[in-house]
Amino acid sequence: MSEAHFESAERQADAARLGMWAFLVSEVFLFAGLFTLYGAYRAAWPEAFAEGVRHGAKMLGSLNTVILITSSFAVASSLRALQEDRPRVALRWLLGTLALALGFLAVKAVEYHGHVHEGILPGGHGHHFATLSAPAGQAAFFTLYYVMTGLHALHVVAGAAVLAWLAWRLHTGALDARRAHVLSNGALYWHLVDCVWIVLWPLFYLTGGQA
Amino acid sequence: MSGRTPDAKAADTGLKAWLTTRDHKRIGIMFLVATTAAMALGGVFALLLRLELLMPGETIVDPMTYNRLFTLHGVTMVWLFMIPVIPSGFGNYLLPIMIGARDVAFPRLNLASFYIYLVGAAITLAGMYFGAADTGWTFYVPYSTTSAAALVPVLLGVFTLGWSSVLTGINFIATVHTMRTEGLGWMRMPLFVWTVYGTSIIQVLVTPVLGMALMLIGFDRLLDWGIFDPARGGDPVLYQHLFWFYSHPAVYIMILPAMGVISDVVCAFARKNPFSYEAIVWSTMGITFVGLLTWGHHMFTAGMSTFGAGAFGILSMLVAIFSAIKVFTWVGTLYKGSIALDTPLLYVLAFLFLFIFGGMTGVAVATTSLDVHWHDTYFVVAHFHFIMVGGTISAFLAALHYWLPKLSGRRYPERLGRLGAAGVFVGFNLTFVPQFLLGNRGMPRRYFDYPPAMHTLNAISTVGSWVLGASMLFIASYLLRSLLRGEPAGDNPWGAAGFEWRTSSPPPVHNWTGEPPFERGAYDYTEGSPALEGARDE
Amino acid sequence: MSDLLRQLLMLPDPASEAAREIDVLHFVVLGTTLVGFLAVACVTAWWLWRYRRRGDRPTERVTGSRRLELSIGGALLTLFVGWWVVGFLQYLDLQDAPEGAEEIYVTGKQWMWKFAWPSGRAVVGVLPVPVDRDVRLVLTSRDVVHSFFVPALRMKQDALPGRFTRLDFRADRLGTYPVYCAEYCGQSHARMGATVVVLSAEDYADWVAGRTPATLVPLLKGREVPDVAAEGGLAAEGRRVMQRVGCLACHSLDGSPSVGPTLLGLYGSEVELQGGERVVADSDYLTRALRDPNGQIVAGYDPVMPSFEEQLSAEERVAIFEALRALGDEEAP
Amino acid sequence: MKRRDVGAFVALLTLTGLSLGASYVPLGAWGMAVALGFAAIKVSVVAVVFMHLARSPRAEALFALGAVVVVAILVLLAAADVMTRT
Repeated sequence: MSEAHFESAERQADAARLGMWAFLVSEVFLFAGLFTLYGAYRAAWPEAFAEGVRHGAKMLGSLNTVILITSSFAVASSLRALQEDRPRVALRWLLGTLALALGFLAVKAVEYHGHVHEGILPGGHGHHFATLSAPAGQAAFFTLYYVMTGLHALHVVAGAAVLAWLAWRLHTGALDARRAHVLSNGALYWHLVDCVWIVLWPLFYLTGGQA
Repeated sequence: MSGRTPDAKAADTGLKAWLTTRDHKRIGIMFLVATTAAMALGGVFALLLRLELLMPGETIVDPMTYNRLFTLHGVTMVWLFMIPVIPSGFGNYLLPIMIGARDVAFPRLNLASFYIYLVGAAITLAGMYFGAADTGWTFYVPYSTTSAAALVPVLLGVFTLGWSSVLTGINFIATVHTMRTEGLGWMRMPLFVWTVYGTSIIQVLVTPVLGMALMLIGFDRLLDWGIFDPARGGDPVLYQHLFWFYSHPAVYIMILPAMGVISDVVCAFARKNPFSYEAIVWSTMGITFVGLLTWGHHMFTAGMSTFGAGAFGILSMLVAIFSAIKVFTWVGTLYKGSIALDTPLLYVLAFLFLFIFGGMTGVAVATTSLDVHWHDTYFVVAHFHFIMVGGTISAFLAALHYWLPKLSGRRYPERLGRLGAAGVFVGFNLTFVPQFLLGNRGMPRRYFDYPPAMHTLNAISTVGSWVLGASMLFIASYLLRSLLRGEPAGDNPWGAAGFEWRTSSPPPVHNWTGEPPFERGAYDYTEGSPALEGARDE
Repeated sequence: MSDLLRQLLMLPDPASEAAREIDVLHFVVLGTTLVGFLAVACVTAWWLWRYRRRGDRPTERVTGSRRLELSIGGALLTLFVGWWVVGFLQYLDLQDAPEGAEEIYVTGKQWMWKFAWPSGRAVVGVLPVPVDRDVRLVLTSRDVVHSFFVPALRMKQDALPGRFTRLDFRADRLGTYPVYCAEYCGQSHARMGATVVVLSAEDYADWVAGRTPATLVPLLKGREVPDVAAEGGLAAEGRRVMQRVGCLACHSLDGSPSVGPTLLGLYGSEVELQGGERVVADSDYLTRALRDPNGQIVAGYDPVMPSFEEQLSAEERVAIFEALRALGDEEAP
Repeated sequence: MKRRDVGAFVALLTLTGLSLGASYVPLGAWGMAVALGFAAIKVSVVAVVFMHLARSPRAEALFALGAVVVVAILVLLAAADVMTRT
């Protein structure tokens, strides 16, 4: 499909890339309100939040951090390979990325399952909160935990879907070195998903010390 | 460009061709039609509200109906009309032409944005009608999480409308960055383009925050997650932070493009370059960014800390300066001009006067101790209607009259135009000046009833609303008539130098036949200006 | 002069010195606005006439001087910041009652205002306050956000569920002044009113002590006003609440050691927290302590206290504070 | 060129390890600052190397930086309100 209104294919790629960046910015702001809530509620309930973090699945969260970082590297390598006109290599890297994405979701599912099992549900629901001396701040913590990691997981799903579509296009040969900017935009989105997780990880898994 | 397809499509005026078009001009027109219809709807709600307030006591509607009506009025006017009208309507039509492009960067996304708007609007209005939301357009918790009305459909509708806004913003940002024609540097862009660009940035940044906040209310209502519930560690004031982080900049989404219209129209009718192009550009960018930092001035009495009140107070003073600079620049543009008092310029003058008043009372309500008295009273209602109606709607009407020949190739009757402008100005002041005084007396907003001592002012305001409504009806009637039977306008009826007047009216499918002629600036009225050549020929 | 302006602007007669000061700023700000508006309007009108179009002639290119723009902008900014300074100082005054101010508890709920005094007085819809004395209103809400608005005092403060906010004033004119709810709160928002009654010192003392001064009789007609003497005041009510919810199982009232710190002499005293921080045990501290007891543990105690956030209504919390305050006046051993 | 990506990958893993290790050190109030500091460095590495921000048009870097600054302002101003309430 040719876009008759562009002066050149190069300009079209520029526009698509810039549009992608603007979209990424709006995605960051989708999380911004939640970061605000986290900051303010943590300021209001320092101890309850620290307690909540200590209660989290630190090792699963850290494992997921490594998984996402690796996937970021993989998708970057895929893009590199396509730019060097080696689509088969690119496809292999991309499938690796996809596998890591699914791995991330699997770990996430284990983590959620553990929490549900313990009686920790969003909104202060579940038997866990009945045993606490000060459930209010912890209810806020775990609601935010579910909303923020859940929204992030949704982005992982969306990103994985985009990567799968790109992999299919690579497989059929519809995506080649000349249209590498399409893969580049998909990769950009995936890197953003990674960046968001890099910030979520300390907020929900690491900072359980006396804050 | 591919052969004869574009021209063949140009001739295609069938419904299907319109609904599947990727032409930014047609999408712009569809946005204009839809948003103007929304304005009419919101206006009817406003008239009903004023009618209830004609007499003290319960008169035509019961309290709950009144509460639903002002919610409908607010939601319709803000999200269905004022946020999209100038950027998505006029912006869509004009921005690519003004930068010498053949279309926006992502035409398909553009069409998608329009349909998302339509779907969002349908969900919102249907949700309001069947769900009877009564929270006001602000959706403050915990009222919004506990109210008996069905709120989720409305939240979903506004959330959807937000995405239309974000996608349009992304599209325009990419368009301005990558589609400018050869030789059109940033500092030669028409001022309208600058303001739409600034608006786009705001839309992309703040809209998702609102979307998230509304979603959290939805979670509370559907799943009882209570993220703002104090009993569960939540804080209702934090919702207000998130809401105003969107909704204050949203005021700039509504007024910035209006300022762009004013800048372009004042230059065209004074036949002069702007007093200081740079000042307008920098103040546009200043409003864009400093406007993001002032949201807390809506919360001085909300239980925010005194530190917060102080910080947001002084930041708000800063943003006022940028608007003030714009006012001086517009007035300065008249100096040594060649001024024709046609209808668009009359609206510019109305805008100027009302905006000075709206803006200065804005500074007044940002002054902390004064705001404590005025907050949530009719003073604030009057203040923001001076900005929204006096500002945005005046600019909208100016744009409608100024660019009607561009859009349709026809002219409106000048004499009726001036009459309509006068009617709007009189009706507007009659409606809203008394509201300042009502606010001083202490009449809170969102009251369906008031003490009998406040009757006279309320009655004047209601009569004013009728004058305003009748004038709008009058304007709509002659504009519709001239769309069908207006005098042919020629390509450049105003003798304006703006880039959009250098192609035919209305323009061909890809806007330009051949290379766009952009050597002379968009505000160049000096000797040999192409604008004046055209005017002399007529 | 001020009175004339007030009439022109339809401002209600002010009932406090602070309100009068705010009015002065009000006049200055609106006056400046008007002058600025007229100046711009005159210049615009003059140029509209002077440069009216006479045929299609080109215009010369005029570029504004940057210095002019900057100096106008700078001057305006100075003016605005000046307003901000004055306005912010006045704003601080609205929450700055001196020690010993008369404290009255205000609870908003759909759709009425309830007022309660430490003596045990409580009434809906009528707020008697003493003339020429500092008064601190402590506001909270039982349901949604309300806003307590007294135009004659030029003051307004939201009442929030789960929190206490403050409003301080010193009325200096006898009379009755309307109160409105300024934050939309549902069906009868427009009818959620009350009346502030500024009483003479003697009348107010009578009211607090449980008698009804003549000025209040018509206003209180048909309203339920609990008898103070029979119930022993808010402090006694507070003790009953503490008994009921179980505070006294872990806290003593007489200084004897227990699971938690004794409450005798606690109110207003300085306590050392775990980690060495020292705080004053005022109503803010106690509000937090009831909400999140383990956030601020007193040094030497275990974090075992449950949160009472959901068990105590705003009125009950207020009663507990009063009981603690009464205990605070006695010295700990 | 590929070395760059590998280098960034190794750096990210190292930083992750360090950050995890630091979470076991009792740092008191500094714990949050240290953890977020590591996160900021890691996000920068991803943005600059993997997302090619260093070699992008200025506009893109400006968008990214501007977004981070505005988010920080939003979080800080709102949290400052909560922390300074009396």
